[in-house]
Amino acid sequence: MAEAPKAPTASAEQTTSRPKNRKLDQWIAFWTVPFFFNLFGLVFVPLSWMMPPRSPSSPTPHIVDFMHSHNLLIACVILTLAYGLAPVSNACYLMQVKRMSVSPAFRYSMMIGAITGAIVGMLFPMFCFGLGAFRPGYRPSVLMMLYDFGYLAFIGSLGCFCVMWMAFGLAIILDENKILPKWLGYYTIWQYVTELMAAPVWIAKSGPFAWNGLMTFWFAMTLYVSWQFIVYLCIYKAIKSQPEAELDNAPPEPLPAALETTSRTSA
Amino acid sequence: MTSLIRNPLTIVWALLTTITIVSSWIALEGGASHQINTTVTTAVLLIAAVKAHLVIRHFMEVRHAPVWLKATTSGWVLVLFALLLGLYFAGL
Amino acid sequence: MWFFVIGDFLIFGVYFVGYMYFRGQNHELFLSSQARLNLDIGAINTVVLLTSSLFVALGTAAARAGDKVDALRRFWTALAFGAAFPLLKMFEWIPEISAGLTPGTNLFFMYYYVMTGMHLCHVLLGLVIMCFVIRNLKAPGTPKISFVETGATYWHMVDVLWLVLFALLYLMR
Amino acid sequence: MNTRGQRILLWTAPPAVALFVLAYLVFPVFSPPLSPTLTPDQVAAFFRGNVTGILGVAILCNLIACSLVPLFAVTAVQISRVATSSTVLTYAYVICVGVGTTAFILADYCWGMAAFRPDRDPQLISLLNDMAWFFFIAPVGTIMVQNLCFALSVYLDDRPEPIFPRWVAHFNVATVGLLAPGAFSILYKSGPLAWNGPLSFTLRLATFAVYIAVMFWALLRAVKHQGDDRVVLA
Repeated sequence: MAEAPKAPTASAEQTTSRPKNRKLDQWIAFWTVPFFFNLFGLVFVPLSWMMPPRSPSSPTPHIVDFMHSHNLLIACVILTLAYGLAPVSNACYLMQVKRMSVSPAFRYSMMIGAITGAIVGMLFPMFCFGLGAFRPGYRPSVLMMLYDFGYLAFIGSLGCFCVMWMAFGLAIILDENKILPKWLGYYTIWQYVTELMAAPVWIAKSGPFAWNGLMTFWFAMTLYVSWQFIVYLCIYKAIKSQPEAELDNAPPEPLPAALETTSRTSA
Repeated sequence: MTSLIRNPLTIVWALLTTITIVSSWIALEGGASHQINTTVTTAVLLIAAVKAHLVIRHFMEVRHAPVWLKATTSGWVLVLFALLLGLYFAGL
Repeated sequence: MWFFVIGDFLIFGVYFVGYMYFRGQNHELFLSSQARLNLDIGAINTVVLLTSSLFVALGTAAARAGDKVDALRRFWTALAFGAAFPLLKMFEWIPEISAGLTPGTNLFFMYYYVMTGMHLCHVLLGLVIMCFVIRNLKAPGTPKISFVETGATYWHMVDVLWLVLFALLYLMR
Repeated sequence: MNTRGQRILLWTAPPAVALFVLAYLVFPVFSPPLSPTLTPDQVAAFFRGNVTGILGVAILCNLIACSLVPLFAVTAVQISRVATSSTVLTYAYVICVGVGTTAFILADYCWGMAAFRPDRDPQLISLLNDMAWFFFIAPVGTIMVQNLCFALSVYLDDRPEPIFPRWVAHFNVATVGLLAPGAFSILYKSGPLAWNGPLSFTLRLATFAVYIAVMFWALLRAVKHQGDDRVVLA
């Protein structure tokens, strides 16, 4: 974006005073993200108490009781209605990666990671929890399996998110257009490395490496939530500072510049 | 070749290797029975702290770095090892 | 890169402190499990990494002085030592795993495999970075010293982390 | 840019729809839809009695599960054409399609799995059947967002001759409202919201059928008028 002529930025100043907001689509997509994450948090914590995760070694009657709680069904309904917003939040990241000077392969990797991640990390565990509560007649052994399946799929779904955040982090680091700050790329890399550290949840049934453990859940979650928050702020700044001339619907005057940048960013 | 041997980096390396061997020897001799041994633990942890500090200072060239970096890295070594030793003794 | 290094120090720091905390809860388990580790390979690996770090430091100094031939030779040596580390690690892990010592055995071995595994990932990434440093030095024209320094810093960080791991997992009683 | 490719992809939709209609009509589970109140033993007995039909449709659906994807892909291209500031809506649309299609495939798998070994423990057959219905009826979230993305792009289209007529956007918003009750099938075992009820089952499938038909027509029209208009690639 460095070579973009000065004229468009000047006209961008003028256009911002006009009532029409050219970035409306991006802003709408962006503001669904906090809505979604808040809803997500509310459903998981105070509504269903799915999170913080229950112990993998809790006694069978506790698990059966939990799997029968009606709130799990309500949580399931809210999430099935809202989980479509997760793709929108991912689309916001993708949009910024698209503006970077990196190959489209990065955003395609992220896109595929987002698709697989939404299924195994969200839809599937959600239904595992919902099924137990839906039909109370299941045997405890079946409920235990659903319980394990739900938590392991939710916390142990590593590969899809890893490839997604790896592509995101690398794209930020390799980018020459300075869309997002470089340190965010490094932060992303720690974030996904600690996410990888959740692998022991498949082995440990108690202690710091179980799925409710200090290391695999709390530590990873602290990093993740703070990371998500910071990424979110950075995306906000990135959308805000995107010059009008660079938009796909840029006003016709600086069209040559806009065309040139588009062809470069999607090379 | 002599310049390599007299190089301060090589001297640091020789020191690091020596104390590595010393700390292994301490663990082998003093800790052979695999019982709690505060002397061994204190010694090997302090040696590890010294080694970490040496690598950071000399190999990572923090010696010539700005003050904030010096402070952060030294602070990390200090706080980490203080916590480790503190937790070790607290858990006895 | 320093942002990354300090962050990594902090993350590993949390793991170290967590290890010490849980060790304090069950000293006997940790001590008896420790007895089954291979201290020899651990010590050799420490020296290997230290030596590799030395050559990286020497290579960086040579690159800075403009001596590309020396720098290359030293980085190749460092790479060779660095590559020995994962190999030795395999010689350590494979007998242990075949003896039934897996992350599921107990908390000590969980920590052992998670922390050494995480460190091994850093080593492998470091080796890749070192290859790029060598390519940078081989390219005609003046090499990018800042990139050489960044790679070197990363490699030394891997070294520092191993020094702490070695003391915590193999040596302390 | 030539739009022949897009037209070819679009015309793969009618045969796909025909196959889906065929699958729907011959699927024993759907005529009438299995009631959620059946006990595990009744469900197992039903699967034992209808192995051929269920397996046949499960295999067919396994083959054609993704056959509507080209239609959605052309939609994504047309969303990109609408001059919004970015392709954020296209991305969201594509991810939603991927997620939604996978949910359908999982539903199909569960039914197929239940019929594959119908002498399995009735509890497990019933579990697979429940899960299949969950995946089939409930996950409306992605298609809702998908249609909203499309509608939003149409609303934001400020060219003098919009790519899509406005009412297509209104229609898409309406489908969101009509599909939403499906999610509540998780809560009820009888009544209109249960998975075999008129709101969750009949309305949802009818809406979807009309939606595909309308989108097919609208896309054909949009592609026809595209001419040499270039698309910003996602």
